[in-house]
Amino acid sequence: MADVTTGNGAVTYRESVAEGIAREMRRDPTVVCLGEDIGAAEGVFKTTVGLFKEFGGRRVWDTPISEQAIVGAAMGAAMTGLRPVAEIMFSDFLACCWEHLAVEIPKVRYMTGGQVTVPLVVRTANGGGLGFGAQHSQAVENWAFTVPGLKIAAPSTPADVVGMMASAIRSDDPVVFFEHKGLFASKGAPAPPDHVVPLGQARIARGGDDLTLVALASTVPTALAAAERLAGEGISAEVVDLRSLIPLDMRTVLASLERTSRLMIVEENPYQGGWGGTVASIVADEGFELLDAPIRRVASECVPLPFADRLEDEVIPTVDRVTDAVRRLASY
Amino acid sequence: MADVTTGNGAVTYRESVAEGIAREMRRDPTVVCLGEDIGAAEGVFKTTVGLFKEFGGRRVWDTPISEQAIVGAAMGAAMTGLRPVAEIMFSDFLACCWEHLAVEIPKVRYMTGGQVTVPLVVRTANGGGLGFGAQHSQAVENWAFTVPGLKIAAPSTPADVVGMMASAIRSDDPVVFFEHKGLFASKGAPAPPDHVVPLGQARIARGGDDLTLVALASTVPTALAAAERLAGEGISAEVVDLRSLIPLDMRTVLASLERTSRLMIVEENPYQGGWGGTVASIVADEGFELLDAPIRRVASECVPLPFADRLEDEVIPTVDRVTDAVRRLASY
Amino acid sequence: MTTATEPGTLSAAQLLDLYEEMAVIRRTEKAIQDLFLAGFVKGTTHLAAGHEAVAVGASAALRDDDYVFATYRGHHHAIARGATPEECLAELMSRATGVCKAKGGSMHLTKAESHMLGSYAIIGAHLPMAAGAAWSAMLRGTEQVAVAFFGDGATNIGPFHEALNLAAVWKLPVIFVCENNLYMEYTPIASVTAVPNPAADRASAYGLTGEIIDGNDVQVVYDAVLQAARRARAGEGPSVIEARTYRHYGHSRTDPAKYRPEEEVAEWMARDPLTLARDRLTALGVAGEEIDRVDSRARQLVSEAVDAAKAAPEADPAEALTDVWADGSATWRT
Amino acid sequence: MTTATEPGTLSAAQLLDLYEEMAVIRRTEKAIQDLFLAGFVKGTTHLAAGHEAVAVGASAALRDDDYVFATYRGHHHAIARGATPEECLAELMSRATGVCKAKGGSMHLTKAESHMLGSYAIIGAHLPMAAGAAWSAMLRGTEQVAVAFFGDGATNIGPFHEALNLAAVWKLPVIFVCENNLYMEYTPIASVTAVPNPAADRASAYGLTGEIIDGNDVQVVYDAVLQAARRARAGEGPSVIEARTYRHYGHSRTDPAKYRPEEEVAEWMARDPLTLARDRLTALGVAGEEIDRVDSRARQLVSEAVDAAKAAPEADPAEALTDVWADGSATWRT
Ligand SMILES: Cc1ncc(C[n+]2csc(CCOP(=O)(O)OP(=O)(O)O)c2C)c(N)n1
Ligand SMILES: Cc1ncc(C[n+]2csc(CCOP(=O)(O)OP(=O)(O)O)c2C)c(N)n1
Ligand SMILES: [Mg+2]
Ligand SMILES: [Mg+2]
Repeated sequence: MADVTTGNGAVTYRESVAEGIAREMRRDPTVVCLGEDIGAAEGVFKTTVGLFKEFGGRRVWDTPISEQAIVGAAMGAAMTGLRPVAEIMFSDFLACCWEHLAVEIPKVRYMTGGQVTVPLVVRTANGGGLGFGAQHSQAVENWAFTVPGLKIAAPSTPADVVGMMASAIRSDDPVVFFEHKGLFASKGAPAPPDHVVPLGQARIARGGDDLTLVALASTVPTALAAAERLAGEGISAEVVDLRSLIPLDMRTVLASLERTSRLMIVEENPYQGGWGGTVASIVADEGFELLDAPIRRVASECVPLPFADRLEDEVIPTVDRVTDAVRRLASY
Repeated sequence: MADVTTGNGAVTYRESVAEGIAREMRRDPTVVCLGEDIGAAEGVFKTTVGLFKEFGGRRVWDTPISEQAIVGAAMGAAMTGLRPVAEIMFSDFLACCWEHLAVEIPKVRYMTGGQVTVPLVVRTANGGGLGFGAQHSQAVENWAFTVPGLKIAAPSTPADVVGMMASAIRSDDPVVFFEHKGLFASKGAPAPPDHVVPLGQARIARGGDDLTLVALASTVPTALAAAERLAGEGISAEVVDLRSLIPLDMRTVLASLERTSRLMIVEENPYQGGWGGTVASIVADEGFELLDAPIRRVASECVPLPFADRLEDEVIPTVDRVTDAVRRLASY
Repeated sequence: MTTATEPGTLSAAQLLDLYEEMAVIRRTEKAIQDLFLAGFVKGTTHLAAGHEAVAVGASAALRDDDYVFATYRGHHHAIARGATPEECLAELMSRATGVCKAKGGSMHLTKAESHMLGSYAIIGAHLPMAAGAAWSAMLRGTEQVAVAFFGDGATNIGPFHEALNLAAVWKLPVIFVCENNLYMEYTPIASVTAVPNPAADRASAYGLTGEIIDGNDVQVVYDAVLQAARRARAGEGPSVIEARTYRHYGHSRTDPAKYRPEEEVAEWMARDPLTLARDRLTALGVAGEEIDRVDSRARQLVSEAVDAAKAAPEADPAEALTDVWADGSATWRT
Repeated sequence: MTTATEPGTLSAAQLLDLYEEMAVIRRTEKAIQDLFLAGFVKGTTHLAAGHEAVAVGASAALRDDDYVFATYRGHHHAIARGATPEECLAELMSRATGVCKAKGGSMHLTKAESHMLGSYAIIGAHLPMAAGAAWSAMLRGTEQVAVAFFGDGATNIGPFHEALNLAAVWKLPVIFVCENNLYMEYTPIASVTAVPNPAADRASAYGLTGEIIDGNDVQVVYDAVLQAARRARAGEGPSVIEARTYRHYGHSRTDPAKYRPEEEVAEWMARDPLTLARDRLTALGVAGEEIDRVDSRARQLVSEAVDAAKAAPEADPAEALTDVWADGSATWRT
């Protein structure tokens, strides 16, 4: 996966995670962290570096391997005055606490007629491209997308990590915060002080006229790289970074289509049941008259993630695949 | 939910579940059942009536409340010579064993390079409309749809229940078999002897020329009732019963659109992340030139399921909502 | 709520209060059964008649600001923690005045303002939540305690294990109260559980001691929970209490519970928590007429609650699209 | 595989065979570490060096048709159950000749044809699977046994609890073997577990007896598993064995394991399973040169395996779209 470097002063996506959490922990004493190996060990992805040192064991808690207890306890704590930030190490393990995430947390406010509020964040390392195999590489943002009542953040740049973490932790609604494993080493401009990026506001990552590429997290750099290549061929692609799936900023997507009339969605989750299906269906309904060409989706193949690099590249959207698909769509 | 009665000799959807399982258990001694209260108690939905009596405790096993153990044990048994049929009482509880269902069962064949085969069925009562509230009413066929490697059956008639159960149990691939709670009391023609309905073949439930309604399970009778009403208004709607989501029979959908040029998808799962998004996106790509109008989806609202009938009717697709939506689409 | 300070020291007046609460719950459950059969209550119900002493005894031993988490069989806990029979009945009858605006229903009765933080319908789910509430109380330094009530069947599911381990490791002020009524739905618990006392026999797996108590004796429940709460507040960590009890109705809806041996039913009916409490009151010198007065007051209260709930307006369909998010809306896209 | 029939009766020749298997595993793990650092192995690895006696001792005590389920730290089990070092190395080096066609990788080594039914990377997931395989064996009347190997950290997750209860209630022929290496990743297991012996101290919660054994002594492991397997085949149900052991490398990849106290490391290194086996062999009168010969044979075998794996063709990208379904395809729609 391509690193996006922006010269001097650039920070990594990885360190921005810890930075984003630390900023909120400084602001608000009710913010507490829990998860496996997040304390003294500072996280298996080194995304909680410095937190234990700065905030100590009463704010940063190591847990047993008990995903249901982690997320369930976070829920109980969120209902009673804390703002827990729970780490689920790999997003694949969301499956282990899916009941709490899909059936408890997003429903309790509604089913109690608004009596309770659940301000929590579940952070997790999502996605493939690192050769971790079928059970540690899934892009499962579409799992969360099937569940009304969860907000879903998936930043693609270091500054967005910090700014969206602020929004997520301050949110009175539960937020699933997808950190992309393939982006941890990537670099970008650091977030300015007090940086807050609201959830639900897409970003035009690159302007263009011929065609709109809608992307999220890891597929943003992929789409940008494809757009860069295509620019050399005279194809001008606009790249929309959705940033969050819920709230979903369709206004920005539809506005872009008013100019480009062509839509390609680039998503890492599998084609079947991917979030791009919902985006496509909204456009095929509300944006039908804007379209000059079929809607295309470049998504992962409908298979588990294979281990070997060369096989994984066949499954996950790559710059090559996106570029090819855009060429075909542009000439439709 | 409307019962579909077909006069004398009609059987219920509910009794067809037990009939379908019994037929396979008679054929094949390696078919075994496990689940909560499925034995002497004959199932909380009475969908295993007669099995314990006919096949005894060595073929029909009552389990503790341990969904992970139920589905995990079914997997181990399926890998070693049995064809287990596991009941997960309410489909909401698939969340409790989501790890086994989403991350183990559908991946093990692939990640072992084809070394193992997992011929199992997970049966579950799906869907709303009965006032069971937020945690016992979800339509979660879209959860399964996010996971490559699972076949997904969701019959809408008693005969299909039997015929698709035969295919599911005989399948060497894992199948999630959604039985719709709202259809249990509905009636239809009994399945003929040796009835087998292959997975992945949609059915034209009603022919029509003006517009195609794609439906599944509970929304098939809803779409049929709407089509019946609309016929009186001179609108001829074709109703396609998908029957299974994986394999997904897009050929039948696209063929229907060649004649009707208008598509409406009627699904019970929520709009966000619903299976209809994927169907719509395929049509918006491959069927783009067939379309004379926007693609519309009537799905559940993006909220948890409320308890009160009058509220639930606001959330789930009803005949009224479908009829209204079709009228608007037909006059586009 | 009437609270004694030492185990075994409930006065006659206090006990009579608890008796009255139990009587109110019993009448409410009976009313719900009737309303269900008459078609006023839709969906399903899981009546707790027979379990009253657990809820009432435990509740009396707790502070008002302690947290309670219950199951789909949770009417008794909601009422014991301050929900009125009227708002519960209204909920079940799909009225706008329901305690959850008729969005929750029988399985989700919740009264957050009195710290009754919900009834959950997925077995075991709320045990980690209670641990989390206890963790929160510990971190906020409030000396609040959290209690999770759950069934015998719940002891075989994963979250039971994870919650107890986490609570023990973190020494959380949480009390796990198992209402062992001998059945998980229609199946005798012994046939699906590897130990005879599903909760108590497992406490040692978390370095805890498990206590088995008579869940039908309100005084006994009160004492056990009082001591557990005291330990919790003193920083001594979680407790496991297994309260043996019995349900008077079937598992849910119209289940006639034919799978239970007649003698077993008879034995437990003779040990009705209301009868046991009445015996205790009599032993403390409370006159039969006084108890009867309390009984008719309970009957009266519930019958008025039924009338009021029936008379209340139906739930407003517009409510279907509110309360998803903290801003009150259900908006998920622009 | 060499199988004695009674505990404690392994002959010198048999023990030498087991020593050789352990040496092969040790060399393989060392090779993998080197190949990882040299960039030949991608993704991640969890080396089992130090755990060899558990895999080899257990395997020798099992029938060839008994089922084995392992974790992401499973190289030793794969090799002990018949996968060759070459096909394992090829797998890790993304070669077409990998034991899983390079689709699984380090965490998923599987050799189904010899009943090694897989390595699973989600903690706890395979315990219910092993119970299911045992259930299947029981129903098919084959007297096969299933064994699940798992770490100390796995004892705190839900499926551990559910699997042990189900296995005990159904009296399944399954053996739960915990490889307690004192750490879950970088965290000492004691700091997140409510009991000192994470598996053994919990056996009683399922009506079972837990056994704590020296997991570094291949003879001890052999004996314990032999007896557990015998009980299982006799219909006496599941066993819980907690084998204390230690890993020689860090948790995964390049983890230098700095969180472990030096004395602890030194103490365990002195108890290297290969050293202990060598001592036993010497005590049985086997000459040092004979053991050295076995050692160099192991070294030779692994070094040839490395060469062969390196020389093998890379995995074929076309394989990415096969093996989803039993018909070999990945087709999900028409
Ligand atoms: C995870 C899960 N599995 C199954 C059910 C269905 N179910 C509802 S109540 C019940 C029995 C529970 O028994 P127990 O815990 O003893 O409580 P009781 O009903 O006796 O109060 C079952 C199996 C459920 N709600 N959740
Ligand atoms: C459900 C789940 N949670 C977390 C992880 C991440 N993880 C991988 S190994 C490991 C530690 C396991 O420790 P233990 O069970 O003692 O086995 P060991 O690695 O020591 O052999 C963790 C937390 C995982 N794979 N699965
Ligand atoms: Mg019970
Ligand atoms: Mg360990």
